[in-house]
Amino acid sequence: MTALWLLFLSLGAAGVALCLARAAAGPTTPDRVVGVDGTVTISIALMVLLSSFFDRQIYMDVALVYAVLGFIGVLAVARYMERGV
Amino acid sequence: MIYIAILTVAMLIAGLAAYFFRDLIAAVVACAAVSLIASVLFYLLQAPDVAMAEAAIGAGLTTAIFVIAIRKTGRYEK
Amino acid sequence: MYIFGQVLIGIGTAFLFLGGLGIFRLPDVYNRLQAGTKCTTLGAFSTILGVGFIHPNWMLKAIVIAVFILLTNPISAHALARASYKSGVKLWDKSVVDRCKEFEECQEIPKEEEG
Amino acid sequence: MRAFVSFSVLALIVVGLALSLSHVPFGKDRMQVANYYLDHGVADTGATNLVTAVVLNYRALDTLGEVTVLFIASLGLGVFLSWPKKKEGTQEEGKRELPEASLIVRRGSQFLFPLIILFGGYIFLHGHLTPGGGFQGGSVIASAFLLMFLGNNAYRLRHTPLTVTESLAGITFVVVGLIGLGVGGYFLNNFLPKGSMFSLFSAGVIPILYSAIGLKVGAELSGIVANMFESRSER
Repeated sequence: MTALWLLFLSLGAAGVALCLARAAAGPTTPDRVVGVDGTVTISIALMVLLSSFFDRQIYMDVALVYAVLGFIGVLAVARYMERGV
Repeated sequence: MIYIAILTVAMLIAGLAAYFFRDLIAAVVACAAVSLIASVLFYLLQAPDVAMAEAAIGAGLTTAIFVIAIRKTGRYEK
Repeated sequence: MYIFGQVLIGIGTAFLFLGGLGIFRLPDVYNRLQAGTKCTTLGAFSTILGVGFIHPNWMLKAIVIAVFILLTNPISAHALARASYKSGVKLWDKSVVDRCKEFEECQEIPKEEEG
Repeated sequence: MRAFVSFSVLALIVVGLALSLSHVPFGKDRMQVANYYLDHGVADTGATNLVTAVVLNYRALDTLGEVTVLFIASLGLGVFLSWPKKKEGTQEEGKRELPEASLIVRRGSQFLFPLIILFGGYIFLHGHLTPGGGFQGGSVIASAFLLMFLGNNAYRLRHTPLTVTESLAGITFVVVGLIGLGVGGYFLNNFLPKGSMFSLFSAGVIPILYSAIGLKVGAELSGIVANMFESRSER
């Protein structure tokens, strides 16, 4: 059973690593933003999964904060790039 | 435990990237990545209060304030 | 219920991994955005609902998180795609169709006829 | 040359930290105060979240200091950004038309704004039960105003209600502390009943204090965001 959970967590962590690699390597700035945005979304799912792993419901609140606020930074950079801020 | 070590190294790399980028918008994105990884680290070390504060401030407010400051000065570092 | 939740989590994490792979491997910004939005949204949605099925008491908070992801992710992806198109990021060489350019050309034709 | 100097300073700091930290025993339990809080915290304060118990009961005076620091920072930024401009003409030239955000961003920000405000209120009202509290809830509320500024170019925030909210919240904090001084003999004494655990109205004065801090921090950070955005088009 624990092996299955480790498999799930490792799959998610591999996704985070690939997104961070794109954020480090991306040729243009939007590429980096896409990488960080993907990292945020995958991290939310991993946080919820880890709160199930630790068996603490209150840890889901951090994931909730990221789900609510994670897009505002991306929106700010996007509005800068279309000269809108 | 190994995840914590890997995340710390990734955070160091992101911080160094924020130092070396000439394009300041890319540096802001690197700062956002540092904040995200710090929040995940606090979460893994079982400090949800600190992780939540880092998430609430680092996700939106600092990025936007940096972006407005760059808008008022200039995008590329000389 | 427990098995169903685990199946959902398995599907979700597989999609999360595929989304990360797509962000890393696809050729230009717009393709990467497609992978980074659709795949990771579905993956996160499925994973969170799976956790909600495993612990039925947590279902309400899980649904709230999933709904917020569903509301906020498309907004940021749309804004980013529009901004990168406007700031002049090129499409991939082998891209077949550019609807945004076609739309602008359509907007221009009636003006010429009127003038 | 500058890079060399900065790297040598960084290396000095790293070596000093490593040398000073190498004497500390790693992983041993030397935290007597923390152990006291862990053992007696819930019984003393009635707050299930021990961080809240420390921040608002054992160390509440420090929290008042933190809020004051944030207030001074907000005040300084406001004074700095509303500095009188040098010439009238250049200001008019510097202003140019900002492109409006797309329909999805505009409607999405207007739809999400009340939900995010509600979520911030949830965070600071449940500060004694779940992770989070006044500072986090205030930042979430300020992020909601930031979202409105990002999505709508014509959006303006009136500063008078913000100032009134901030002042009232600060006064509430101090008045609750003074009532504690009058009733129990020391500043910020918990004079309300602790109530039953895991319910919203428990832990005495902690929900009132955290609501005051949440409103105050939210108003201050919203004021900072509004100042930054209103001075953006003048270069």
